[in-house]
Amino acid sequence: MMRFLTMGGYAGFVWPAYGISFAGLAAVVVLTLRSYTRAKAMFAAIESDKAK
Amino acid sequence: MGAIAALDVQGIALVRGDRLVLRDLDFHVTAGETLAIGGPNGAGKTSVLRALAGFLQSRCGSIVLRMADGAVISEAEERRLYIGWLGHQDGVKSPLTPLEHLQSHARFYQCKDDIDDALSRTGLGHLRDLPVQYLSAGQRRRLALARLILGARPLWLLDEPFSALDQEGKAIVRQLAESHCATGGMLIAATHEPFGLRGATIELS
Amino acid sequence: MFELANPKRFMDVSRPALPWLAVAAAILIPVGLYLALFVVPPERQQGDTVRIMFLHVPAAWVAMMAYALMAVCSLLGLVNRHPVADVAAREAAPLGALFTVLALVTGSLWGRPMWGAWWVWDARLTSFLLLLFLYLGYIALWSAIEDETRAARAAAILAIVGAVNLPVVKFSVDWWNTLHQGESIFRTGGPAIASVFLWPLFIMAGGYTALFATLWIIRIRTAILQRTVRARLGAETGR
Amino acid sequence: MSFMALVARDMRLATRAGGGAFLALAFFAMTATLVPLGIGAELRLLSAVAAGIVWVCAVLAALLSLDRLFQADFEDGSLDVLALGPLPLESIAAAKIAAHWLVTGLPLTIVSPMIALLFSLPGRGYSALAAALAIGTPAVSAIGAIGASLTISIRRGGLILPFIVMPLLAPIVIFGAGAVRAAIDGLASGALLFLAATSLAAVLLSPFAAAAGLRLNLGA
Repeated sequence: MMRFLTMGGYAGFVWPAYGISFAGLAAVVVLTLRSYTRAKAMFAAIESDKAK
Repeated sequence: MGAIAALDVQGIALVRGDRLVLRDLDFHVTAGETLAIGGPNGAGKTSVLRALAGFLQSRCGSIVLRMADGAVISEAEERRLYIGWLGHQDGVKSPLTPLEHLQSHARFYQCKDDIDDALSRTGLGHLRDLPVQYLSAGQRRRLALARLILGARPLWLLDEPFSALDQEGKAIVRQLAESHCATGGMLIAATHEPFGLRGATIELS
Repeated sequence: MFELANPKRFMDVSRPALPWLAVAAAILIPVGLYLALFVVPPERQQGDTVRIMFLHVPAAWVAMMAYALMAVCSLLGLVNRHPVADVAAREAAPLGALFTVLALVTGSLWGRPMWGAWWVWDARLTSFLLLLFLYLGYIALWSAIEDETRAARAAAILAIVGAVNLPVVKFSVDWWNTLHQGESIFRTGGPAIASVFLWPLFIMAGGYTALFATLWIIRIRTAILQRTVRARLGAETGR
Repeated sequence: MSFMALVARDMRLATRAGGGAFLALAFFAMTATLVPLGIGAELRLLSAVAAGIVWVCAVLAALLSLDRLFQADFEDGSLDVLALGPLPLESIAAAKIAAHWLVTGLPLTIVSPMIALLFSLPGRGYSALAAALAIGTPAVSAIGAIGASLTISIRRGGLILPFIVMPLLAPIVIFGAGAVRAAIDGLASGALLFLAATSLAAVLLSPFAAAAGLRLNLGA
């Protein structure tokens, strides 16, 4: 297990690479989904207004 | 360049930016006549002129120029060589003099360069060598008019030709329009002031 | 507002595709990560730093693919003025830029132990830096022009000119790099690496591609919804 | 004929008071003199970076005066008159690129050996520098013109123009500076040939992209 964590001495490079990649992708997924749901909500609001 | 006979515009729809400016516009102008396009600001007067000039493409409908010899021109690329343009702005450069403007225009348009005639007919003879930056707005407008005459194009498209002109200047415009139409030319203008010549007017809502 | 061409067809077609792509990404990426971190042995020369390759190569691949898609959509948008193509090109750019940044960061981290420096003007990294500037230039041009249709067509021309130029840029950077021949960890001659590394690489690349496709379609749908809402509001207020 | 008339007009406008011509030269000389102030006066170091520095300063100087290439005519309405002339938009773009090169690229090339003197460029480098700049600066005007046509409607287009064309100019700088260094080291590196090929392609293709940019702005 220890060998896994130290990554053969390169932990300082492997883990940041994975961390940054994960953070970057997670951020864009969250942002994209949030704006998508917000747009859908506004669209639904407009639709219901029109329906009334 | 052959003489023009008529201009047929059928069912054009114009979009500028994301805005539908106008749709289903039809009109017909024959040689020797004028067409005045009226309407409030933003009604699309300038857009119609820019569509005729080929700058703005209409999504539908057709713009057809019929020649005296029966030929038919429907492509904007070809039609542009028959068009004399007087835009909303004068298109003049401050550091150059009227003489330099007209000389380079004559060489660029490859037309006869009887510059003195153009200058005298627009009352700019005495300002021939004065850089444009010292000219008044009315005088710059007349320089644009002089360039229009020099180009000797049969189909004139004028955007507010009377703007920035005093009474004398307006008289010059009417005189030029009259002689232009008398020689078989055609004139379409976005304006509210009548030319007092044979022709129609349309109002854009 | 004049609804140029109703993008309804795209909305109908893309709706069923979304879950499949999302599931593909959600499966491929974790599997790829597991293989990359636990199964793959350390490489002879590079040791464990080779595990960064499974992040760098897929990100670089998606970064290039996104620009190609952007250029194709730009061409479609320019030639037959299809508004969905404009929106698709516009929404691909930020994603492409992000994957380019990820490629640059992971590339720099991967090379650091051997080069002894955080940034080395290695041919591949330099090409991706220039690609990033192409993306940022494209995005800047979009935001600088107010009128949306004019912005769309100006950006489309830039994307196409950029795409035509990319091979020349790539060639000139490679040629330039041969002058200061640093040992490049990125073998240009294709993956001459053991097959045990290949499979996780393909899986990760597939996962990244599926993720990109999912996000791209969601962003296009969002943009279309926003544009429709804006149009409705605009119509009501008689703008 | 029309092409020469437009080139002559643009050159006259550029060289008249307020024209962009001499600004580019002044910018070139100014940035080139700033560099040693930053790097230090150590001649051996300066001569090593001379080729690259002179090239980068020349490219920036050329880009500086490009944002008004089409914008000036677009804003005052003369582009409409030009577009209705006998020349198609592609030739108009080509004529403006030629005029811009004659007014900025060419003077930069002529002045460059003197500027390189400030960096004590090795002897063999001067002719190579002038040759490389003469071949490369037309491409800078051409590619920059594409950027200029796309940023016509942006008020402060001058700032974004270098930014969007910078990646496209990388090959020109790489091969241009590379050719000079190769001449200094006496290596036959073919850089000049690559530069010529890239520059020729840029000069031939750019008018079409620039014309597309003009067309979209005329119709907006």
